Amino acid sequence: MIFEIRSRDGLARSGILREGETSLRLPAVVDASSFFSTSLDRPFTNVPLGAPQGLAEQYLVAGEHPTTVHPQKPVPVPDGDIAMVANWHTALQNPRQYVDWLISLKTDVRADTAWYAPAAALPSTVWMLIATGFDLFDTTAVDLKSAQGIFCLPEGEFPADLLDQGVCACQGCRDHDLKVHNRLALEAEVNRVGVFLQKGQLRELAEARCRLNAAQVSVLRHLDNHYDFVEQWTPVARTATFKANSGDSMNRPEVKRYMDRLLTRYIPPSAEVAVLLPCSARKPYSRSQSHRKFINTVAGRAHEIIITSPLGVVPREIELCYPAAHYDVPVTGYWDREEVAVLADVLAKYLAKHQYRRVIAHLEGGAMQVAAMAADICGITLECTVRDHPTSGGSLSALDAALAGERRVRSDQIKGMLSFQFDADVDTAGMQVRGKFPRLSVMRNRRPLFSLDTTTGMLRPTFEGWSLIPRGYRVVIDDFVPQGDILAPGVLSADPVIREGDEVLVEGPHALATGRAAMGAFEMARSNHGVAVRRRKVMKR
Amino acid sequence: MIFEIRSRDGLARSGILREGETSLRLPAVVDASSFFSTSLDRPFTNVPLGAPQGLAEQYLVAGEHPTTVHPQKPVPVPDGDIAMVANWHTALQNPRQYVDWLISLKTDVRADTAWYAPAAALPSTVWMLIATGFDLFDTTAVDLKSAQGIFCLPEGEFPADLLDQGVCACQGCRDHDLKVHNRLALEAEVNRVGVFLQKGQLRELAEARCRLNAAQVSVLRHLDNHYDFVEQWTPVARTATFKANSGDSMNRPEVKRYMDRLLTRYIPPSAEVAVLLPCSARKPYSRSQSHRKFINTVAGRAHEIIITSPLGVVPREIELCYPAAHYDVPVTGYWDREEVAVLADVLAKYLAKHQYRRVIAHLEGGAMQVAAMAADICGITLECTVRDHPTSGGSLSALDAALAGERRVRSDQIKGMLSFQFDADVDTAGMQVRGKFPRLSVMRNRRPLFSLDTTTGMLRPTFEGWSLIPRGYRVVIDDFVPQGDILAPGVLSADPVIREGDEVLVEGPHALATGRAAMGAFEMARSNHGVAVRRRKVMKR
Amino acid sequence: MISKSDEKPLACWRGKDRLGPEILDSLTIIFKTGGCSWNKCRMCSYRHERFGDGTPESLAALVRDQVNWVLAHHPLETYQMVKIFTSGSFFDPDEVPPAMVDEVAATFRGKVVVAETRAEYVDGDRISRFVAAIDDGTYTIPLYIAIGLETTSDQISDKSINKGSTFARFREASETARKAGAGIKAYLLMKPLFLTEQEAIDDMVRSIEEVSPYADLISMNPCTVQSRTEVEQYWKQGAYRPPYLWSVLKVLNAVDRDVLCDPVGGGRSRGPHNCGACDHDIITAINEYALTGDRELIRAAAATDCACKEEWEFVCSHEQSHCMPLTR
Amino acid sequence: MISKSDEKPLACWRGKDRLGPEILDSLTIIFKTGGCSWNKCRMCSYRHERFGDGTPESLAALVRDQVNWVLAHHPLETYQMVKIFTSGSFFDPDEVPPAMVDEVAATFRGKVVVAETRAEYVDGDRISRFVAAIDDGTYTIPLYIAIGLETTSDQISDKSINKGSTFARFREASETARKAGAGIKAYLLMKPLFLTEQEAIDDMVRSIEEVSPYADLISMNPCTVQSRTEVEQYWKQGAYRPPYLWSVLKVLNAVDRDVLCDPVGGGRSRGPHNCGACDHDIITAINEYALTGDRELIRAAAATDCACKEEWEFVCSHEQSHCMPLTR
Repeated sequence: MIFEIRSRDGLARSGILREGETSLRLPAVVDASSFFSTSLDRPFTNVPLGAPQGLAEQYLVAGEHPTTVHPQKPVPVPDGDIAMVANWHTALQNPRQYVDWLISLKTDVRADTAWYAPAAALPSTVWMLIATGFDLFDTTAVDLKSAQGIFCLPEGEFPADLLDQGVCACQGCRDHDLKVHNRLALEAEVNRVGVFLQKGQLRELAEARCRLNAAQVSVLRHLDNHYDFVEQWTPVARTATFKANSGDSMNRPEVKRYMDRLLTRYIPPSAEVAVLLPCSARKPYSRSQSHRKFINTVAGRAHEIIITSPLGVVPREIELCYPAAHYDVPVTGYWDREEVAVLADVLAKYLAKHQYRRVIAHLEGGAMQVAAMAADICGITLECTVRDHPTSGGSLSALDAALAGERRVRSDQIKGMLSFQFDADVDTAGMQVRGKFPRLSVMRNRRPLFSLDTTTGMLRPTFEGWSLIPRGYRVVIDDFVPQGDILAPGVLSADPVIREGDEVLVEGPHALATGRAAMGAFEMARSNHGVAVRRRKVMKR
Repeated sequence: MIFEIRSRDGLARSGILREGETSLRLPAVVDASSFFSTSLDRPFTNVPLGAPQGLAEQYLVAGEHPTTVHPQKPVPVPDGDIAMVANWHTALQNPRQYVDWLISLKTDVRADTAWYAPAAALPSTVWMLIATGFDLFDTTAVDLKSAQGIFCLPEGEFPADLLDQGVCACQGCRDHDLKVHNRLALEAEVNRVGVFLQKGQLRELAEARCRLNAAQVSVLRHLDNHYDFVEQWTPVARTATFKANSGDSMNRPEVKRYMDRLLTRYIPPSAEVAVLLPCSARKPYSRSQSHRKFINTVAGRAHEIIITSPLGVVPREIELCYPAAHYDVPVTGYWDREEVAVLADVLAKYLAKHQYRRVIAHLEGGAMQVAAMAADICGITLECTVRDHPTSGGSLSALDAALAGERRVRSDQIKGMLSFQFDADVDTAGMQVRGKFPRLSVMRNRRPLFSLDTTTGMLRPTFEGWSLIPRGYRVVIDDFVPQGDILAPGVLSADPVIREGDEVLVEGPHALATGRAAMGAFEMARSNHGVAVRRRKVMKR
Repeated sequence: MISKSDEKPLACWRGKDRLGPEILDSLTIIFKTGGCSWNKCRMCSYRHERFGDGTPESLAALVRDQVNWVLAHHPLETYQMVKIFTSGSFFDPDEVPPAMVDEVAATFRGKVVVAETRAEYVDGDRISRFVAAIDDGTYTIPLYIAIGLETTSDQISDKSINKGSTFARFREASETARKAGAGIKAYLLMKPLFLTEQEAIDDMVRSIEEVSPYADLISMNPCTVQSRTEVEQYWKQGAYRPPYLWSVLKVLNAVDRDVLCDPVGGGRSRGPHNCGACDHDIITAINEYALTGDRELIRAAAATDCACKEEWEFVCSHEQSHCMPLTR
Repeated sequence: MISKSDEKPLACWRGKDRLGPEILDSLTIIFKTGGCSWNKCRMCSYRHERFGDGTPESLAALVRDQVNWVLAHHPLETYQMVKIFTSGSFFDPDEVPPAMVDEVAATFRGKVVVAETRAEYVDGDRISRFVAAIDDGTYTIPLYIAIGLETTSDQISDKSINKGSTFARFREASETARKAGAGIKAYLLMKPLFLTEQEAIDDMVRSIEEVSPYADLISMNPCTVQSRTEVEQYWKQGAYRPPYLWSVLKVLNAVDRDVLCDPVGGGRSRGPHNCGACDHDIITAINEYALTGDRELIRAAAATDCACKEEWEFVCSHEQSHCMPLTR
């Protein structure tokens, strides 16, 4: 069986499981006894997930298909086989172990293997299973609930009399057949999760679904705490809105990665004066009415830096970069203390790294608190220019007055974006930005270097563009000339920093190609199947 | 039409709408044109919700049924009529106004009126409508979505091709009929919300559902900020688990009320030493293994106070009181700064009000941070007795040693609970607690005074028990002897502090009765129908 | 001698207008004036446009400067029709000093003038005098008095527009103007506040029919959300939606008479719009119809299909006054 | 003279036990000893019970003191049967000094003694000597050697229990004991770790059949989760569930032979349990059966119905070794 992964969202995957002529869209629920025939009939083979390495090594059966994997025993899953995480249903109530075991398994098992979690899937749990990289499920758990007289919904388990309360319109409910209902509910939920997965909003769904189960909240939070692990699986950009609708949104790997790149990669323009500005509901900020006023008032006399939650600090140059142009938050006017402290920490680090002669805080409310706390931390003095409301005439006049006599900053959006995206310090002298914002392309001497993908905020380099980025984001292939997309087995090595969605340069002895990574470097190294890079242009050499 | 409210959860209600022989279980979706016949055919009568008072007064049609209510114009809804909040569908995108308008309307309109929100209900919005006190819906909004080719789910609106993706198992999906699917999805969601309402866990559902829509999160938060308003509608206790599964759980009115009563009502035993203890997953705490160790070690030599999230401070005496014995939280070990600051504030206020000679913090982690911050605020010094883990031998020995020589505290659970529940300072001398924990009853001279409702943690006074509570929690009736439950129109006045679930004393010139409030005082004063007090015992006088 | 002035009109642009079978080059001028005396219409953003210090002298100078600016920038020989708007009423003596009205008339003698005013300022003498001043015999009707009637329903006029006028007054004005030798152009407003889509359609169809005997030209303006208006406040709250272009087509199709229509802001969320996919083609058809009077264009546009048509049909049949707008 | 001692046994209690047709008053004693020499069974919590300083002298004194405590608290004339357990093997000379074994024998002369030991300590001489010491002719078989065989499957014994013994060794011990005049009581453990419910049932049915020729008494213990055991660790992780009481009934019903069974901890989550609703009645039936041998009680209990029976049937038919337990 080959698992062709078609789309990913974090650890979650969807795709086609193919064996000969038959194929199955994953994630899916199957009848295990018919799908696996008798190959799961393995009496006296139980080894709990928590069993120590010795027991696991002594008693785990090798050579059977599907292959049983275990956190304590790295089992190589043969190409074409499915990995079965036996007993995974017992992990659901142990959030810390769930995550530890998962990390151990996901690090060991080949990335393009389909994962089967037997007896674990209920309508209320399957979102978490899919979100943590499981693909194949059976009906055992729901059938058990039916035997127990329990009615299953994504919202949890209920007494069977819900069958008569009109909470579901399925065939089972109409026929008063609990077993049919429970199976249909599971299938519908798997497919519903699949829709969010394909939209790139599985995290949003997860932040909703988990609220009815404390253990699921804990799994989510523990996993977020393993940033180095989850970040590898997290795409570098998405086209979907990034909904930061709970306190947990702040701990998304995308947010931490943004902050990390801001602080370690981003190169600001040379400026002595910074002006801190509030965010706007409309993204990119500069298209909002308020920012048009700010931009007109600042008139280039300071480096514009937006203070926002949950990202913290968004310099104007990278306002198009994911997720700065993509996030949406509930607005109530209150920034909680956790939020303020986390964001102030980022701003303080930013201001410590990039020292401005003056920092003007044209802010109010929570953003002002953030700035004040950051100023405290790094011992600088803010100049405050907001009178009543940042966009009021008085405030704008004060801002204008504060900037009187300051020199124009040579803004360099391209340098900022390139540094953020590629960790490269590119000399942008002579580059020209063409097109109507935000549909920009960058030229030098009339030759195109970069174009902007407006949906993701990523710069796409041409070959000439790549020549300006000295290192990184390279995928090395063997001595062939790619005729189409570059497949995982064709990749000899890949810069470990590459994530799904990254712009990459494919390099081989006979060809160069530009393209976009369809999977992360981690996955390229651990896959025998699937597109590694969606090729854009190829050049023999 | 009479709306018999059967159960409540916050602003939400469920019950039976009765007209003559026909009845309808609310909340419900109806076909407006058949349900209301032509009575909604009112051309040229539109008055937007945001219209100023003048316009509303000039153009709102009076005397039609259902009665149109408007935030700017208090319209008396005749008994037997439905209140229609016209144009409410436009409120959904204006969270602040949603809440302001709602408060205005809910304060004006009689409490036992059924509320109709025309054209507002979608599977994704109806939870919020129900949770904010709407009862009756129509199919207009879903039918519009069908006309627009939009597929509706509780999770949001999607392209119609979801009809083929197995995300739902309803008749509409099987017949590829979008209109049927959308209507069934709405009905199922209404009934599903109804299940949570009746379980007393609508808030838990709300905290889940809202995460896919920033405006809904904002509504939830704005409403929580109007504590005085929502608290009136919030039952004083529930039998269901109180799931504190998101940051927003901390702002539930139940939590604020708990903190408020702790600080204003609760009377601790006379003690010079307080020991702050960690909470336990098992509730009540004293049934957990860890607390049995703490209790044995403390051996009565200090006042035991549990530090916990989200309640902050739970003195041992009120560990049975709602929601101290009812909450459940995800455990990760991390307490965020908002949590720590809010809880430290409560603890600081508690310690400022009740001054102990010594405060021993037998805590670790987040709870220790809370204690340390509170100690800072009120300028006291903590003694810390935890070595590695609170239940380790070393820690318990240190606690034991710290308490060496301290006098036994005369614990007084009944005084504590009575003060918390009834805001009364009762002399408990001579009272005896009988029964096996937590099935307690309180006697004096062999006569029963109070018994404990173990599911809610409420004390139920006998008539003799009531005689010890000098004031408050009285419901005044006219000169009849209640033959059964006391109905709302029979209530002359009620102590404004009474909430649903409260133990009350019914007083009339001819009778006394004990019972439990089935609605809050606010609602008793504004209802013509429904049970106000579920009578327990009655006594002529 | 015409002195160049920096005092520009609020706006001034060139265009083409149909007058009967002819297509004329036109100049539209919006003069800064003292401002509308009524100044209470819910959809009107011009009410913020008030100029001068309140003295007739300053107003006169203001208008004269603007006329001079027009003459300097738009040579008289390049257009045959002049459409004059102010923030209120051109014939309101408090807004435009009578001397300046005379001066404008003299300036544009020999052209067709369309001048906007509220009905109450249609005074027989004033109009006769203006007609006399501009009439050089080129046109049978050299002056059209444009009146924003908006609707023939006094009820809608009152509630939805707060127009402060009535259909009866319009009819009187029409009679007065015609007696004075002027024509009447009636402006109708499609879908003011507080109307369902269907009520708006019905209102326009009825208004066009009812106004026909009293108007030489009828122009229907689909409502657009202007800044700083009451309409805008409601629109921001989701309590107002401009008309669908389908509705505009439906009205134009439903009436027998030739109706001018310029869907200003068409296709945008603040203007008359459909779903965005079909808007462009429909607007093109309406604009072309406005110039050619070819009603087949309207019929064809109304017969095209689009995914949003079902939505519009649903809105027309299901939107009720107590609960609207159903869409944005 | 018997001196009173404060050294109590680990536990000591009175009860009634059936021996063939008779019901005897019994005294069960769990002696503190040097502790089990094997000490590796996954379900055993006694392995933490190790006393004395390791010298045979201290052990001897320890046991003697406990015997004295027993005599002081439980007059010999009040019971006919003595059931002796230690934390390991009563006949392990490293655990209980042989001199003390002799002393115990002398003390309980004339009674039926059941003494537990691992099979490897069943030494012909030792057993003969003990039998001789207690036998006063009252009982045909005055000593029963109780051996925790647990299962006749060496595979399960190894993996699920880590017993460190085999069925063959048990059979040898049985032969040795019988030759020495003692009877054999076989303890079987129902549902040790790593078995599905059905595997556990099958294991017990087979074990009872296979052990029958070698055992005079068979006692089946449904597994209970003891503190500080490997089983407890797995149980806390949800990786172990004690057997259903339905399963216990099924085994008792399935075998022809009389099997003793005391469902310790029955009805609790750590012991053999069903759903909580039916547990009490079933436990009562099993206990009564243990005393009366009336198999009809078991048949009747197994035939009762409860909402949880369908769950149990599902578990029996669907739980698979790679994925269990399905319930808690």
